[in-house]
Amino acid sequence: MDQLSATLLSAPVLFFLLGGLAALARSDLAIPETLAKGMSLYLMAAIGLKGGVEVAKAGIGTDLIAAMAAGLLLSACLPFLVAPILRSFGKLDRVNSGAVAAHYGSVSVVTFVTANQIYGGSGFIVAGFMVAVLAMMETPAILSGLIIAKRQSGNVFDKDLLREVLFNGSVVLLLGSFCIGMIIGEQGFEPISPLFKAGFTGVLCLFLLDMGLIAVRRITQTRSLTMRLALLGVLFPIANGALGVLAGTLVGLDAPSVAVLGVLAASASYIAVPAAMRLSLPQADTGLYLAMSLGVTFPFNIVVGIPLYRWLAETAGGVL
Amino acid sequence: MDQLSATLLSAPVLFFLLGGLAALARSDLAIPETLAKGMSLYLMAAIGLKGGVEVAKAGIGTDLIAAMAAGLLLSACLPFLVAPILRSFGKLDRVNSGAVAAHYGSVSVVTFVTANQIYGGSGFIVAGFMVAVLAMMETPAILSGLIIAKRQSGNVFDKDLLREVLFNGSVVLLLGSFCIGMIIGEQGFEPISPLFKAGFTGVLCLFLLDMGLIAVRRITQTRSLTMRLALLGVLFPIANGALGVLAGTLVGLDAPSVAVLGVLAASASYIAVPAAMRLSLPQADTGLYLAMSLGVTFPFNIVVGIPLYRWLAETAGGVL
Amino acid sequence: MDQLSATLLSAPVLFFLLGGLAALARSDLAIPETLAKGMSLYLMAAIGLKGGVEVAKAGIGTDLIAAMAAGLLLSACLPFLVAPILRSFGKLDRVNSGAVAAHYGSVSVVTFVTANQIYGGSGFIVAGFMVAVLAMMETPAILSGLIIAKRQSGNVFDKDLLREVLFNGSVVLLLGSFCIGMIIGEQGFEPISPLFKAGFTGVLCLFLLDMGLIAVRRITQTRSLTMRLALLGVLFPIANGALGVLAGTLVGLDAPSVAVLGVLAASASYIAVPAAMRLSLPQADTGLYLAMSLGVTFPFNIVVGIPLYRWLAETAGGVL
Amino acid sequence: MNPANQRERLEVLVDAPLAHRVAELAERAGITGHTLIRTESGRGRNGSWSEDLLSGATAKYIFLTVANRDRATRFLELLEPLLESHGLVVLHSTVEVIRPERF
Amino acid sequence: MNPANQRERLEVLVDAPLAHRVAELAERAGITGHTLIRTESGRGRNGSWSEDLLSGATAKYIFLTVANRDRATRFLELLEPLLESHGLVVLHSTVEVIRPERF
Amino acid sequence: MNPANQRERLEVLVDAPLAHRVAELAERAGITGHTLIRTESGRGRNGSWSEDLLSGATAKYIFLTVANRDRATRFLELLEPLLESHGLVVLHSTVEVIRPERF
Ligand SMILES: Nc1ncnc2c1ncn2[C@@H]1O[C@H](COP(=O)(O)O)[C@@H](O)[C@H]1O
Ligand SMILES: Nc1ncnc2c1ncn2[C@@H]1O[C@H](COP(=O)(O)O)[C@@H](O)[C@H]1O
Ligand SMILES: Nc1ncnc2c1ncn2[C@@H]1O[C@H](COP(=O)(O)O)[C@@H](O)[C@H]1O
Ligand code: NA
Ligand code: NA
Ligand code: NA
Repeated sequence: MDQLSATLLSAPVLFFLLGGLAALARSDLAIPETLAKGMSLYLMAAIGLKGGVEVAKAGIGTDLIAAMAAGLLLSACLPFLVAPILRSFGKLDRVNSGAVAAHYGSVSVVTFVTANQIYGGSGFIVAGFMVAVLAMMETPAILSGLIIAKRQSGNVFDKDLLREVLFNGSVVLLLGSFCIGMIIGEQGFEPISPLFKAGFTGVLCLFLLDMGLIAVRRITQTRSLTMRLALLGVLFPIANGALGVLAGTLVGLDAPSVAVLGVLAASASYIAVPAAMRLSLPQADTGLYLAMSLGVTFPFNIVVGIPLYRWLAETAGGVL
Repeated sequence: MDQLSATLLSAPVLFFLLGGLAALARSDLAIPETLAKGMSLYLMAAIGLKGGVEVAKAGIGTDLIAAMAAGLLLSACLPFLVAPILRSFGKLDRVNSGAVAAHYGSVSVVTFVTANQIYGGSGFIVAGFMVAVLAMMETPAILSGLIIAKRQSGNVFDKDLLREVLFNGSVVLLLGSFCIGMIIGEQGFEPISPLFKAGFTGVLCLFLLDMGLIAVRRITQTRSLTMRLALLGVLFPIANGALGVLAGTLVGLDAPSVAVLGVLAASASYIAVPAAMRLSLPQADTGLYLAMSLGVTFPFNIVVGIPLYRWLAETAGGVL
Repeated sequence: MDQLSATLLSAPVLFFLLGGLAALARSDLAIPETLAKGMSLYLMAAIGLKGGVEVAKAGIGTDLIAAMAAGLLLSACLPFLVAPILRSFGKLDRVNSGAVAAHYGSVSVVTFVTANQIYGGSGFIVAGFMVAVLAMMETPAILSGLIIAKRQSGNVFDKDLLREVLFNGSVVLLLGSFCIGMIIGEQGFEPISPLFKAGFTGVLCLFLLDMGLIAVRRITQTRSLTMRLALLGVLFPIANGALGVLAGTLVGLDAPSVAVLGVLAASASYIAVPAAMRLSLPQADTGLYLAMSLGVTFPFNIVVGIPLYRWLAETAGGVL
Repeated sequence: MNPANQRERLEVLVDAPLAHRVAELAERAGITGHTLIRTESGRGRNGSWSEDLLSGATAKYIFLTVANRDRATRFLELLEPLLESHGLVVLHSTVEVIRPERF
Repeated sequence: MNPANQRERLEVLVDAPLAHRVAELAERAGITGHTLIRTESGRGRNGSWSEDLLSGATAKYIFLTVANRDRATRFLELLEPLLESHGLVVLHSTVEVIRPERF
Repeated sequence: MNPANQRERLEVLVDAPLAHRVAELAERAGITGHTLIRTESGRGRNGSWSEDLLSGATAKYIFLTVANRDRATRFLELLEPLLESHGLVVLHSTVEVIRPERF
């Protein structure tokens, strides 16, 4: 597969592998938390701006509406597909299966960004509006996960949580930057493009270096990641990614957007959802859901998933 | 007013508004303190270098001397104009009125930077030496504020304070970078211009995002900001800005420099002065002066003041 | 000496001097630790990538092998030359002389980077593979220092230490980025070059500003830096630098690489070695070795040493 | 020690996203002041954690408050239901304070 | 507990820019060591604060020092005048130390 | 205070690179939990230090652990040899805990 080696030999993925190897060798290499947080904010602002500027150029079409509807549906429904498998095959209790399921319904910003970068590098250009889809898919899964976890006890939602869901920092930043991008357009973007465009891939490299370190440490530090759950951490993205590709194809998106909808469906959150779960389901095992999302699914998607969903999208485009 | 909409639709101001809206919606969006500090240091180094390089090109003229004299006078005198109003209309005690007055005599680096950016974007180019004026205006107001606060008790100054006033971090960085810019000139600046020039507007956007968050949180968290004081937080910049414009016009600066002297006079410190007040007037109410300076005056200047002082400067230039 | 003034008037060195002056004036200027750490990681990744890309272009020759052998030898042997002088003339005990000697055998990444920058700016281009030599010289000196310190007591090494030596964070990052640079080559480097190449000199300026602050504060805060030891902090780099130049000339490197091997031999570690010493020789005086390495030797090398070792290399090249 | 100056010192180890809930309970118990102390990492029966700004899910703070006996007791009662579900660690001792009327 | 090993533990909550003044007073009282502990945020009668590197005006540290009774008493006397003006919170308890001659 | 709920509170000031060794000793003494607290700077007989991420050599943490008397005593015995060489400061007091069986 030519795609796979192109992915594996790109600078961002190589830095990710470097981080993973360093953590495996138990090196003391570490990137301060504050800087990782800063890079994550930067990536969200940059991707939001970029998407907004592109939409300002291309205009809003029916594609956007179709993609948003498909994304919302995926985010809200995937937890309900995933949770029963977590309970039966994964042997988790109700609370933990709800918490983990919420992660798989939601999305990973960096997986999205890396996919955009790798696809775009080989001329497979993703539409700008997919950033809005990314933002919309962040939080519906939180509500689904809580409904699963709390089916019996009455009060699923409190006001803290509602704020978390509606005004979650990453959603606000993504959508806000997207709107700013739409307002300023290409001309207004020019003075800020050296920071937000030229610097982008480099920052992504450093961020993925850190993610490599974090992913491996998550797995080695946790006590509750069983072989069964690790297996699900690989199977879920494949199944969800296929569903995402299917949904995207059915609503009539172009191949790159279909592939990215697959990436979004396949990816698991590690920013918005863990914090919300800590707040609303403090009994759930933090180590477990971070290990599955960051330690298993994230690396799988970065290394194998991104070329895979592209291949699925191109195949589905030919068949359907 | 065309100016106003040009200001409001520029990327830095839009990010500022985004931050404000996010804080109003009580979103958990937050930029780590350390990064805000880093961006603030970066902006000071960049603006200092840029000013120095320009002065190296243009040479030092009598303009610089005139502007410095006007700036020093404004910084030292404005607190004495402002303090009586804080006591009578604002109902503050002596200590708090001295502390707040010091903030209004001093200046805000980011208001200056944003004004430069917005003015420059529409071809209204500010002279490079105004950075030196900015640096000179940071600290005289501290002494004036302390004289007001401590009029009765003997010892106004101690050695900690004197060091704070003379070698305040932001003054050292601004003047130091300014001198480095003068030494290296345009040629020596070239290798560092990708970081300090190309990246500048983008960093300003992220910094203003944070300032929007901070400004709103300052207002909502404080307990001591009365309606009267909030009103003064809007009236002071208008009055001081007009005095700044008047002083600049009288000493014969060109219109953009006059406008920026207005911006400097109108702006209130949130870096050098608060730390000095905490040291020298620990009894004063930190929440109050930060709420007035960051929560009221800063947003007013960014959104309304910057076009206003330009308009005043252009009008005064025609009249006088 | 024209070289000296060219060095002194370059932006990075001017920022270093600014930091030093600010600390001497006891200004409160400070760069948060986290950001300094981030800049240090950035510089290592960037220099590693740059070296790797150059080696990908030029190919691996016998030069690389020769330089690596010379570097390893210097790193392992210099501590044994330095330690007896620290004991006799410097009046240190065995443990402290071992700890300090390890620092002088190892290397300073930023001295290397600054030398590259200054040499390169005047067309004296250093070969890319010297980054690999830099990485190789980081840790052998740690083992030598420990052998010196613990000659009597049996267990010199434990498993923590071995990991520290083999998988030290800075070694992993330097060598890892070097390999990534070799893999991606010039073409793959292009999308990340705005961050890692264009931004490089600017970040170096800010980092050296911080190093200037740290260097002076190290000297003024320590209680154990005697005049004798301070003198050694100047003599060691001269002697070690000369040995480095000699070794480089003997193994047949070109003049710029010889000069940089001199810089490496002359420089003293302030990242890999202090942490290792804290772990393995906790009885040694941390304040002392950091004061010598950061407070005395580092400034000497930046300001005087870099032009000196170039002059030595050019002279030796003519004589031998 | 002067018993009139003695107050209760309560330290609660709490997850960062939950800290403001603990503060609300303290306020409901009539306690006017508290200080959050930064931690770096830790280990317990549920494995080890360290500060993690990225997910924001694993940082913890030590919530420190000093109060008179009545308020402290009321606070502990309010905390009770959270102890198990939120994995809190609560430490209780006495300190002498200056200006005891403040606490 | 062995009373010969008992020393006074003083914790002073102090604004970051004033911490070195408290350290000077401790030194004047003959106390040779202290440790500053990081805080994140807090609330008191004067409203809430959180660390704020930008203005540098609202961060606080906990100044922790252990000393014998004489020095501790002298230190508290020296602190007295700052308590009101600087809004300090002072906590006082006893701890057992190892190698008590150091404190 | 209810003596059945009393446990030993141990605080060890330790250099950052050595913290995990102290944690290993605690574990060897049968102590299952600890929390590392962040410090900013300090001063002692060996001069002053402040957090220093660059060299990573001068940061310190406060290692806080609560344990029953037996485990605490064993832990202190295991720490003994490190006290001088590693420049540790150890503070020992008692606290009341909730759910004492955990400690
Ligand atoms: N004995 C202890 N002493 C100090 N901190 C503890 C102790 N036990 C638990 N902790 C802290 O409380 C957290 C949660 O504990 P646990 O619920 O046992 O996992 C741990 O990660 C530690 O930070
Ligand atoms: N009862 C308390 N317990 C712990 N910390 C307190 C308490 N009261 C006040 N503080 C801390 O001291 C600071 C100043 O208190 P105040 O002067 O009451 O505003 C607060 O912001 C808190 O961080
Ligand atoms: N009396 C004390 N109270 C609190 N912390 C102390 C005390 N003495 C020493 N320390 C801390 O322990 C560190 C090492 O102490 P020393 O070994 O005396 O240099 C100091 O830098 C302080 O952070
Ligand atoms: Na998903
Ligand atoms: Na002003
Ligand atoms: Na060396």
